[in-house]
Amino acid sequence: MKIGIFLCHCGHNIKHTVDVARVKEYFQKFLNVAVAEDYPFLCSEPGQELIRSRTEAEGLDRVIIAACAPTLHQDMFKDLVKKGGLNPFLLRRVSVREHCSWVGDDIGKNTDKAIRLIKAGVYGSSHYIPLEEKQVDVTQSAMVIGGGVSGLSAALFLSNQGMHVYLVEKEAELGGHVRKLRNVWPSGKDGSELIDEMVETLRDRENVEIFTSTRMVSFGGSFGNYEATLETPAGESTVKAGGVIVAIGFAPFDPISKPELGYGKDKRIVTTLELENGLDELGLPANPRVAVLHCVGSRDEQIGKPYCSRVCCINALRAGQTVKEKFEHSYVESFYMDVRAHPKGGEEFYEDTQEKGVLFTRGNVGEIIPTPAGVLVRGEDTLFGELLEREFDLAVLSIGMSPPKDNQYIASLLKITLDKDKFFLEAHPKLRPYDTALKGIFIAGTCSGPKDMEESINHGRASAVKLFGLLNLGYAFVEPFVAMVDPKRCSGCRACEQACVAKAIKFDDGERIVRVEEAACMGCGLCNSTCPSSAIGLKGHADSSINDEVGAILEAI
Amino acid sequence: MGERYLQEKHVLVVGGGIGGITAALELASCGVRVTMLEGGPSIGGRMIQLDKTFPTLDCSSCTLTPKMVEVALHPRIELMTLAKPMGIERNGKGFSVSIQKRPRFVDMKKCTACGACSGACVMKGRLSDEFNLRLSKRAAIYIPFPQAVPQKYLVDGDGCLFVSRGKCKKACVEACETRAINFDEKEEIIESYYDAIVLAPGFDLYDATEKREYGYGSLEGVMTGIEFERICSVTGPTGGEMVINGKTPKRFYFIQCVGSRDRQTGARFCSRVCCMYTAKHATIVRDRVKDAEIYVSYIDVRAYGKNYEEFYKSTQEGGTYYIRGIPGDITQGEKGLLVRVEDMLSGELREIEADLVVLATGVRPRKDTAELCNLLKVDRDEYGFIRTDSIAPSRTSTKGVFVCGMASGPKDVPDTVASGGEAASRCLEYIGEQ
Amino acid sequence: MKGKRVDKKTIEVGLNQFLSDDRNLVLGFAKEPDGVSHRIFKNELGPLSLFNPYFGINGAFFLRRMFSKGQKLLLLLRPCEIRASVELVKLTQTERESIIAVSVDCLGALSSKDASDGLPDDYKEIADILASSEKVRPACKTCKERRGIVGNAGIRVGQDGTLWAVPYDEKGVEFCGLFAGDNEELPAAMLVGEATKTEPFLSDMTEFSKDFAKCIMCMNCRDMCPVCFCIDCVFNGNDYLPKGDALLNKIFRGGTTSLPSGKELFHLIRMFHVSQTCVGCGACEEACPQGIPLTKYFKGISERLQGMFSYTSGRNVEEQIPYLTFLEDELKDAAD
Amino acid sequence: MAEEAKKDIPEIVGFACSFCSFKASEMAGSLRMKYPEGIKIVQVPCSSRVDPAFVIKALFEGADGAFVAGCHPGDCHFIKGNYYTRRKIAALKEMFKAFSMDKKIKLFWVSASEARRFVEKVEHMYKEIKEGNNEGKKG
Repeated sequence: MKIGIFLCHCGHNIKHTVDVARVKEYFQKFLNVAVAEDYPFLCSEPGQELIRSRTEAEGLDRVIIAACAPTLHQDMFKDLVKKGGLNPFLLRRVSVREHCSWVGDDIGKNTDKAIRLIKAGVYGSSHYIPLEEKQVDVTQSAMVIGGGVSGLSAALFLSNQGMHVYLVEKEAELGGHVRKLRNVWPSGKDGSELIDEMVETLRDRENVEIFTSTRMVSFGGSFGNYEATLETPAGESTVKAGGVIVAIGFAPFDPISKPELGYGKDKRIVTTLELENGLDELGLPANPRVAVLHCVGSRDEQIGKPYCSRVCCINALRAGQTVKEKFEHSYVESFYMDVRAHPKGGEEFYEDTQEKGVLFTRGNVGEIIPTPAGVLVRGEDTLFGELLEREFDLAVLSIGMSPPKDNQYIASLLKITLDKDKFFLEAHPKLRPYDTALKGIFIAGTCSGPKDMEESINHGRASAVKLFGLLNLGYAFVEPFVAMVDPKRCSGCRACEQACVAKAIKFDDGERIVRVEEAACMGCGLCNSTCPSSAIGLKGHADSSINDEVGAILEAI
Repeated sequence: MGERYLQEKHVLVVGGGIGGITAALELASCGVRVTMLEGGPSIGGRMIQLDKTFPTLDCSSCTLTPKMVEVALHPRIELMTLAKPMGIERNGKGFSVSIQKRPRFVDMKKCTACGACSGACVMKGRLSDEFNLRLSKRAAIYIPFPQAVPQKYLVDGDGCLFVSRGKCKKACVEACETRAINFDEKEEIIESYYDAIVLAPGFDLYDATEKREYGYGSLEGVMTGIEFERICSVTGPTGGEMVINGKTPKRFYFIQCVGSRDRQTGARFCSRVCCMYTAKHATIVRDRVKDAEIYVSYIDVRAYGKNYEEFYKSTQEGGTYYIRGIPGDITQGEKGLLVRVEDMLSGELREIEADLVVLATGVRPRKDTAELCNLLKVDRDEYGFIRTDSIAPSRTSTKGVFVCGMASGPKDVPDTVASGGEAASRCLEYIGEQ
Repeated sequence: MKGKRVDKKTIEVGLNQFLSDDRNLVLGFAKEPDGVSHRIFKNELGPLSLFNPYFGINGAFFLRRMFSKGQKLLLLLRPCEIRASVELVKLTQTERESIIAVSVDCLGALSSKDASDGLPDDYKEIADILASSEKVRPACKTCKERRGIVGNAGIRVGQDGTLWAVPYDEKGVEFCGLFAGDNEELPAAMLVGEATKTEPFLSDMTEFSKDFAKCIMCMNCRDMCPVCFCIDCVFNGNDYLPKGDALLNKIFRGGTTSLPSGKELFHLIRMFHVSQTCVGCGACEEACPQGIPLTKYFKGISERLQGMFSYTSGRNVEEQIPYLTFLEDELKDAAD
Repeated sequence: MAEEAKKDIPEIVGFACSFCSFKASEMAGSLRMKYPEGIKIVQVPCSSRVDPAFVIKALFEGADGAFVAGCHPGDCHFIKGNYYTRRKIAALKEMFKAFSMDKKIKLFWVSASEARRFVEKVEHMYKEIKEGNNEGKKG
């Protein structure tokens, strides 16, 4: 082995508190070290040239750069050793500045520490293997599960970009919940028109295959090459897709599970949607008295729905306005906890609703009792702390969003996770809100939690862009630092497979060992530390490498 | 498909906050060339100023810094800091843009971010640090914050004696071993053609001095939410110690909806983030200050996002008193600040003493959004946010110009991220048509 | 709980009926002229020893990498052996489908080193011999679960000496179907009851060094451990226990070392590896030529570590091994 | 447990994840925070890469203490890795507790911006071990 060590002074930054001459001298005599040089600024042009030329001239097979933190200038140094004829993954960075010269003042002790850190780099890198950024072919097609507004948005974008799209919907008709809305807030447009426009565009595209009344029955493969079996009315069909967008939406909260509200027992107790779509058929008197209840099936820990459903306040406001518009002299009272009119234009809409004469009472409605004269709304006024009991001609329930019915089924097929409320769990709540732990599988729209239409469209399209970015080249780069199985040593205990977060490990039934789907592997190394015999290892971070680094730190200078 | 034709396309992203970063990274990963303009010296936007983010209380720089670095290293993204568009002309389906690039006075290739210059600067500790909202001091040559991207120092032209007055011994130049400091650097104008533009200029916060009754700027102990955020932050002026004017406050009063849902301040709209960031602040105080008394004044608590309601509940259960009602005024009392508020739940008028009052100031369009929109002939709404269509949430009134993030209206981080992705998707469709 | 009242005869008849199918096998103990040992019976039941105070090897050891090709294997073993087999099922080291695991109430055992040829097979005599002998295995003295309540079914003994076949799941029902009779309510008290709780294991390095001073690193303890299933152990390579050149290199780099080196390393790392799967059977101690009290350490540590996750190895095949899963809301004070 | 006499300067080996804790240690450097030179850090991609065997080996090859540092639970760059770390290292600590050596192993959650927290944690550990070593000497 021919090792080259380049020590940077970083001007005074390292040199001031580390005796660079002593370090250099120490390593000049070190086994296998062919080059030990120091230089004021390795990142400067002459410094770069020094590394490149010495690497080339000496035919170094390891280069240790002892300078600043490893992320700084990493690409530049990698490029240099590559130009010098060395595989860039045989480069080792040692952070002498951030981890030694800047954190201690004693030159003697710092120099010892620097020697140990560099030695750790030498020992650790001796176990490195040349690596390459591999490419794997990916299928340039996507499967979108769920034909609601989110799924349609995703399909529209992907097909526009030339990807083959399989759109799978379990119902006979595309459009999801938006299709049922006659008046989509805030635009006031007809939901079915919006949907029809999207569906027609999709139907016109040759690269879109729509499967309605279809259920997915099996799912396998890994990133870039997923495979699903669909049960269509025309029989079974197998599709291959590079990635999947799950957009299976939500299930409206069923108010029957709150029997005290009397829904289903009396025609005068309806949901907001029923009100919007059938106000005329309700047979209300000329000046009706209408109660609107917010948060039915939301913010209710007793029924296991502690979350806010995000859209029902606006729906409730709209219900109030709808009644007021038709019956100018109606009496409309809204019972709320907080009015969450947060969407753009929502607050103005709330003010507007108040101006139109809808009364807002901060209260908890405990029960609704149908009587011959009307429906009796009983509860507590939480603003004044008194009991309330009022009679209305109609009670409108603004129901929340519950997790989609197929959540468990899809989650177990795709091996993705549900959150505590049984919506799908995102990879990161903020920066990866529509990703899952599995590469190439996204969750868009309300299936990961309540959202309004605009947010669902954003989600659908944003996840589609991400998927397109992963697949658009027809191949994907595989990180070189992935797990690797030694088939001779693997006992096939499947412990790594159980633990793997990215589900990148698959069991080979025939050989009784596991295999790594490199394209799906995140490179965390959890499998490696889970395997008792380290038969699965993480490239670039082998057990021997880490153990030797520790050894170097602890051994005598 | 894909790569071949997209490689030639070039998109301009204006703004380097989380919205712009998301849009730029998505576009670049789809094969487009991207130029990102950032007016300030580092990307990261508002989010990087935050200590923690709700509702998980995870550290904002942990999640954002890798993204910032990704932007800097991405082969298809060109990052220009201290730069803004000066003139924009439609040119076919795209735009000819002239970009003004202010001098940094530091050669980015040579700077090693060692900080020797800053230590030598005669103005050291004498200029207000904008990143910490003027709560701390810096030198005239400085790095805006430790995780800044690019990791390079810069000279503040107004603060530097040599740049502003032409007189200084230039100790920084001597201190710099790589000779990276170059006072001859001049402002540059760069002309370029872009196939589409994504606007992500972000937002400003309501100027709380306008709300005189709260005494912000005149009463000691009244600060804004973002200032409090810096106080909490480990990279902030106090290093994360909850110390204000040398003392750790014990009685905290948070006021929500300052400059939101308030016609008098010209904003009827809800700012969407203040309820939750207040709950976050209350939780942080509860964690760090023993026996703290914490009050929150509110109109409605809008905890609408995923796990937000649960976070609000746990904040309440952790011992934060929520008072429904917004205070009328704040005055200096004998033993601290006096907050007068009508508690709408009990109907009584209360006077509550506090050591620190934090105003949850609402969101405003960035001041330079108007200028930017005029250049592009993009419509804005009555508040100055960029007008969009709820069916195509990033589409503006000008073809080929898309918007994401707070510029089109208040959004929290996940919504901003999704809107960044959506803007990228519309942008790709637009440039694909050409 | 319900079960079928059986006796030695009905068991024999039932098992012979089971073995009449060519593909079926029974793994249990056989009483041989030279003593008791494990045996796999085919076609017909030989000298089955249902009860005996003998422990040499943990029977689950034989199941490692046993994947049937349509055969069915009925296990009639001690609870600790059945528990080890359950852990091996979890680790895909043996097949779940083809195994019917029946745990037999256990009164404890003598070490194979101390067992004489004439071991009794009646539970009363066994109880007597164990009560009078000081050589009851340490593992048995501190056994946490002697009751035949693990696996698919159990053979339990009533206080009056009655035998009961008790099913725990569908496969167990199938097993009990081999015997005539109806299900009856089990007596309230059985001969073998719940073990008393022991104090958590506590030791220190001085004690450990003293106990392991005699270790010759033969690694028999590992080789005979039923749950140490790796085909190629990490200690075979040079990473943890350098040998030959690697050892010399290490000495040149780091200085002197006493040989055999890495005793603590070997035992402590192995202790962690089996910490969740160890059933405390004491097979390691049985295998140790030096008489090191391995059970004390391995069993003590594993009980302590399993307790953190309310896990008991081999109790339930559906329970996941704790290191392979997690709860978001747990171990709040794990970090310092 | 080195056979040689206890050193005055404790050697502490830390395993720190690339995305949070190692970043925090880098930042501690950039901010010129000081901590004892006996503390040395090995970079791992994720705290879940740390095999408890590494920690055991470090301790038996002469380290006076070892720590594993990762992102706060829920913040893992690899989504769930640190939850596994938490289980394994908690168990390892419990094992060492049984041998009355629990002070030698620590688990820290340090996010990328928490340079100060990083320094506080390692300094505290260092002090504790140093005091322990000195007591051992006296006794």
